[in-house]
Amino acid sequence: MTYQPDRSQYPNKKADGSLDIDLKSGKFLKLWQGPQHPGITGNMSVELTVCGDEVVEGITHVGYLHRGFEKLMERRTFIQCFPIVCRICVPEPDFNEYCYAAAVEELAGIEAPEYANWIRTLILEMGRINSYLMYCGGQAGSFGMGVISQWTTYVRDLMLDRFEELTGARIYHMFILPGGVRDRLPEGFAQRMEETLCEIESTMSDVYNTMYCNAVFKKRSVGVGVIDIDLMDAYGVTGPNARAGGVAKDVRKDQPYLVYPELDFEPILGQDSDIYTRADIRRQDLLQSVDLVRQILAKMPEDGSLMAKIPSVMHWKIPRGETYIRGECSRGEYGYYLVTDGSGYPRRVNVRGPSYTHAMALLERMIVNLNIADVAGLMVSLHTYPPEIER
Amino acid sequence: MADSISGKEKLQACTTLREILEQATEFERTARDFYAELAPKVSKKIRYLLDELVIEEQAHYDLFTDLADKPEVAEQIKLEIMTPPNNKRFSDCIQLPELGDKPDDQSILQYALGREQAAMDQYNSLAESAPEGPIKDVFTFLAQEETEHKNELEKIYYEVVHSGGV
Amino acid sequence: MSIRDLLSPFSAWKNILRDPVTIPDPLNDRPGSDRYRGFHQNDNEKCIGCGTCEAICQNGAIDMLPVDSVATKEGDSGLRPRIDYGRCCWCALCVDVCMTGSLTMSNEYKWVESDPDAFRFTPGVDKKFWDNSELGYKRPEEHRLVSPERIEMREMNVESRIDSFAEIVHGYSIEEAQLEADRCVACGLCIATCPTHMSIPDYINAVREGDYEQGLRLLYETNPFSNVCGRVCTRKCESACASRHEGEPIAIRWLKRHIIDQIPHEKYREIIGDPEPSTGKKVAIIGAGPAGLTAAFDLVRKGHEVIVYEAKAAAGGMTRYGIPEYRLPYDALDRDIETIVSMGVQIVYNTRIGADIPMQQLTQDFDAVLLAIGLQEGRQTRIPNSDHEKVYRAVDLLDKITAGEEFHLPHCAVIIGGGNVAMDIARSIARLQKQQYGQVDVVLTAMEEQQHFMADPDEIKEALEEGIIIQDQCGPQGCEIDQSGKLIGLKTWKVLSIFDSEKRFAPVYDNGDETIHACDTVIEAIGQFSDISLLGDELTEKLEWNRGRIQIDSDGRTSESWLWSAGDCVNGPDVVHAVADGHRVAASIHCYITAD
Amino acid sequence: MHELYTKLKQYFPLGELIEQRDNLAFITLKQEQLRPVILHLRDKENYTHLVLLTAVDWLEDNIFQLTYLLSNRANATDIGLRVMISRDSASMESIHDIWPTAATYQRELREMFGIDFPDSPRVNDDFILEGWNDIPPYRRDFDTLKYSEQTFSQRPGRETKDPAEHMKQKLYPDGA
Repeated sequence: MTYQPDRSQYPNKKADGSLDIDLKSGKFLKLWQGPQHPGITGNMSVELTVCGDEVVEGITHVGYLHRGFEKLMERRTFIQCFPIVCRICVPEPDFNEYCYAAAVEELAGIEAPEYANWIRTLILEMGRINSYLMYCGGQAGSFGMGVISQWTTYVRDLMLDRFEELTGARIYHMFILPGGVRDRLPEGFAQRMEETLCEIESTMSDVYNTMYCNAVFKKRSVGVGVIDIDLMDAYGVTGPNARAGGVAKDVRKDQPYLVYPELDFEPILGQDSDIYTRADIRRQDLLQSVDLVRQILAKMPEDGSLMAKIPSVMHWKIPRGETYIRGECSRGEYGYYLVTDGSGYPRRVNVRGPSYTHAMALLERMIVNLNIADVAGLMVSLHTYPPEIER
Repeated sequence: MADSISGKEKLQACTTLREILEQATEFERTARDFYAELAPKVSKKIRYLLDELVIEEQAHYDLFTDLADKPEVAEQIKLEIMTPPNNKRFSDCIQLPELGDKPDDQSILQYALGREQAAMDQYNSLAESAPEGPIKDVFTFLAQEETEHKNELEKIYYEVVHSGGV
Repeated sequence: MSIRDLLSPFSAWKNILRDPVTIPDPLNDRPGSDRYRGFHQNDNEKCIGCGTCEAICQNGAIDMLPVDSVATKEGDSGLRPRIDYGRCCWCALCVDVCMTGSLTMSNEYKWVESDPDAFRFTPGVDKKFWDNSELGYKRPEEHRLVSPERIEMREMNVESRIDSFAEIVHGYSIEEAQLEADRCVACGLCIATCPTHMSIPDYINAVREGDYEQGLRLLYETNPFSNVCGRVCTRKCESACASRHEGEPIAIRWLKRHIIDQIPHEKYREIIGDPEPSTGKKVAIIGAGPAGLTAAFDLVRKGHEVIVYEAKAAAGGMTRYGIPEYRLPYDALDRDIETIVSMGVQIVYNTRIGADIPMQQLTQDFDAVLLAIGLQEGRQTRIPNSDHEKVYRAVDLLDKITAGEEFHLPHCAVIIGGGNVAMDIARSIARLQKQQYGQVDVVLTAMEEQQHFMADPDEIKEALEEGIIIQDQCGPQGCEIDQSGKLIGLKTWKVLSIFDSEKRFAPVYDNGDETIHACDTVIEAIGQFSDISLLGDELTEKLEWNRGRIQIDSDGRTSESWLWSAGDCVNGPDVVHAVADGHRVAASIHCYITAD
Repeated sequence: MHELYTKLKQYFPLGELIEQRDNLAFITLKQEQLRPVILHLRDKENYTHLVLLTAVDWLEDNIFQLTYLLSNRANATDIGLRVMISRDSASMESIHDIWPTAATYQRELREMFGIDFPDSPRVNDDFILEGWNDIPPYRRDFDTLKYSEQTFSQRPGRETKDPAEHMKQKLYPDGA
């Protein structure tokens, strides 16, 4: 990186630590990026203050997707909450279903059957694949490579077909519910899944050639948007964002859930912690998930029980308690904090999406000193989904 | 049933269809009058049974009278006996009670059932002994009529006696 | 920067030869998957309009509305779900919870219509092209959101109950009752079927909430015989229960009993509340059975003075003198009666109207009279030799057992009848035999096939467990007597069929298939009737009758303006029906005596 | 987890310990103990990752429960620190200086529960809601159903019947 910005015009800090930005001085410009912008998955805007083509301050604004799910759930019975949790994250809804179901099961003292846990794991890995495919398209798009998203959208669509035949729906699967899962694998599912996985691998090989081995992409992503290792804890960084900096953390390994102990995989690590490394970690993660889906289909039992015996749902009460359930989604740690009070309704549900820290505090910290043109690339490289910030 | 023996003899003596039917009609009339006379004597609670029996016997009386008056009767009877009713003999009713002045509903029904049974048996045996021809047909027809009547009474008997089917 | 990084991206050009991957005609070439959650289907023959789909819908997308093609009847509200697809989120919880399995989803998702209101319709009633679609989401068999199995009732086992008259059923614990109450979806379909229209979902809710005082209050609103009905009710409600379609009905009777069991009897009075101030009107009730006492209870609560005349030494009617102690312990019955008496009802025992007090006197002394005399007399078969001294009526023997009177306990008894009274006497005799002779020897003969017995299936099961032999399809033909005049058996013929095509009685026998059931005693349990001699000839003649029963209007009033009739003597035997009757006549009597 | 609790107890007065799982426990703390316990856990016990910070409204007890969920990445265990504060003019010390990301949580809690965190950066800025002038909406006494009924219009033509009531009307209208 040879570019050295001229810092002479940068705002000074005031006594209270805030920046001394006088827009009337003509040195600064306010620029709104979003809420609709190709660099953002979902609706979110960043209020940029730029000096020349450099960002001196970026403030994240959310609120375009708030539906108050956490509050809505407080007046729904435990079973009635199940269909709405998936809406909290559109591209990867299944972690909501799993975390919610597991939290309810833990507080209600229910153990989901093993066969159901295999199917749950399968669905979560399928969801991770789809989320990464969406990311690849977005990351490429943020650097002007529109075709990549067309390819990944196609193979993602094939995976949606698999979701549809397994769960009965393409986007909001509503398949993992407290107690187990709704149904077993359809006839011939493994075969069709294998065809889809091959198609994904082939597409990812094309993506590798055109995006990852692309001088333009490398030029713009290598060494840009580096998350210093000491920010990892301060900002609660998790998932590929942390692993790209060498932090070997993966919930699937650290606090193994479902059937992950029976699957063979190692967390994928990087070192440079820049946009390129994060993109590459995700590509490898995707391929790892492809492998995990194959492992699951090979190792899972032929048949088994779908549902544990659950209380009659119309009057299901759960004793007072609280718990936190997490899973490793494509963006990092996804978790549900559930508090029950002995009634038939949750006392409090708090959804902890990784984007909450990645897109707010972390982004605002990292955006400073960035070139305007790289802002979109940085935002996508943090892989954030605004709905999980606002819920 | 004392009068049924003489009834049988009377009937055997008849030689024409008309005579047989007239004799049978006479039996129905006697029965009708018997029930009609008994009705005011029993409790109003069960009087309906006797009232119904009077109506039934009257209906038979009318039927037989009409038949006797019609020339095409023989043909009609032939048609009727093509489909004989099944005799669902409800045997706990054949013990004929002595009907006192204050019979209860069960006794009345048992009496009526017994009477129908006797009439049915009688016409049947007459039919058997009669030579092929219109006379035999008429006896068969009468036996059928009585069987049907008896079957109907048996239903009422069950509904009354097995009250609520406890 | 390697040369590869400059050349590699050009590999994208290979796609120039690739066929498009889009579906050319998605409206026709892209059906939903086999288990796709598409537009709903509803089998209206199966649907009972319980509204559980509406209750579980977290979007408020379902309304329950009457439709022309479906009539409201017992066990079917006549309502059907109408779905607003402006709200539906296709979660299929309605399908999962559906109590009959009538509601399913097709795999159809491509339906275009310019009128937005078209997307609010009643599946199965408003015909749609996907109505007969085989594909789409159907609830997998094991995926149940409401438990299909009832919580098992703990009972005395056969060994410990067969020589004892102790109550067989233990009753639910609080935990068991709440689990059973949780199975109730509170649709309320049962209320219409219950003769006295008890607020069943509400009192089940009280069990769920543990608010037993509220539960008791609700019970007493419609039924002052909850101790009795909580044990021996014919529970017609359970036959209308939504849960029975894909599982066992809610144990409504046991839940009622559970409420009763939780409240100390001394608190009943306080929970029920005081009667209204005295009106100065007087009502006489003949017969202290469930109908008479229910009416009495209602009338004293309204402030009227009520005197109940009872021919026997204790109140309860058939619930005391008919139903054996192991099904209904006397102390449970006593609690119901004590509560009624504590409200101010006066019962005059050992007083037979017609014999001890003439009917006329009642008409003079009271503003209204209620006849609730029940069905106390046993019907006889009157088969040959049935006038033998060792041929008994079941009701007479049950009466003796209750009253503690001596009678000759048969060594070997044959019962005629397949109803609950037959079971009661068979099981009572069996217990006494076990106690006195050490072994059970009871044969029960009935004309029906066993699966068509009038008796409660539980009774049959328990009777068989207790060693009673059931010989079904046996029509009694006569009692067998030896030369010395000793009863030695019952002769029966095999019954080929009992009813004709109109379901009327028309037994057909095989008289070649004859059985002699050896015994020393025959007990007839075929039916009962009421002894109306108390009315006297004049009143009997004055009253209007209807096929052997006093003619009454829908309020239970006879053709005499001051006389009402209620209970078994009007409806045939059924406790809860008698209670319902008691309420009905009480309301009518109250109207009449307060009219001026 | 019990071991850690015993150890902590030597330094700090602690409330009850609830061991939810082998790797998750909740400890109740006095408001003023939060900062020292957090610093101890972060610096001495390796609980370096703030998983989440949120509140639970115990309206009936007039209490807000603040839950600070801390994670030890090395041994993969979590501790939830529960601090009960009064609902009346609810206020809590900010921990943004310990974890900068806490500022976002605190800003949300300020908006949704009305809990103040003095000195937390931009704590009074609108977060998700814009121009909200009702009581903070995540408080239990905010009635979402009432709000939605007042704010949004219902689609006309909706009506429904209660099965039991309907059956009464059809089968026994006079109640008997």
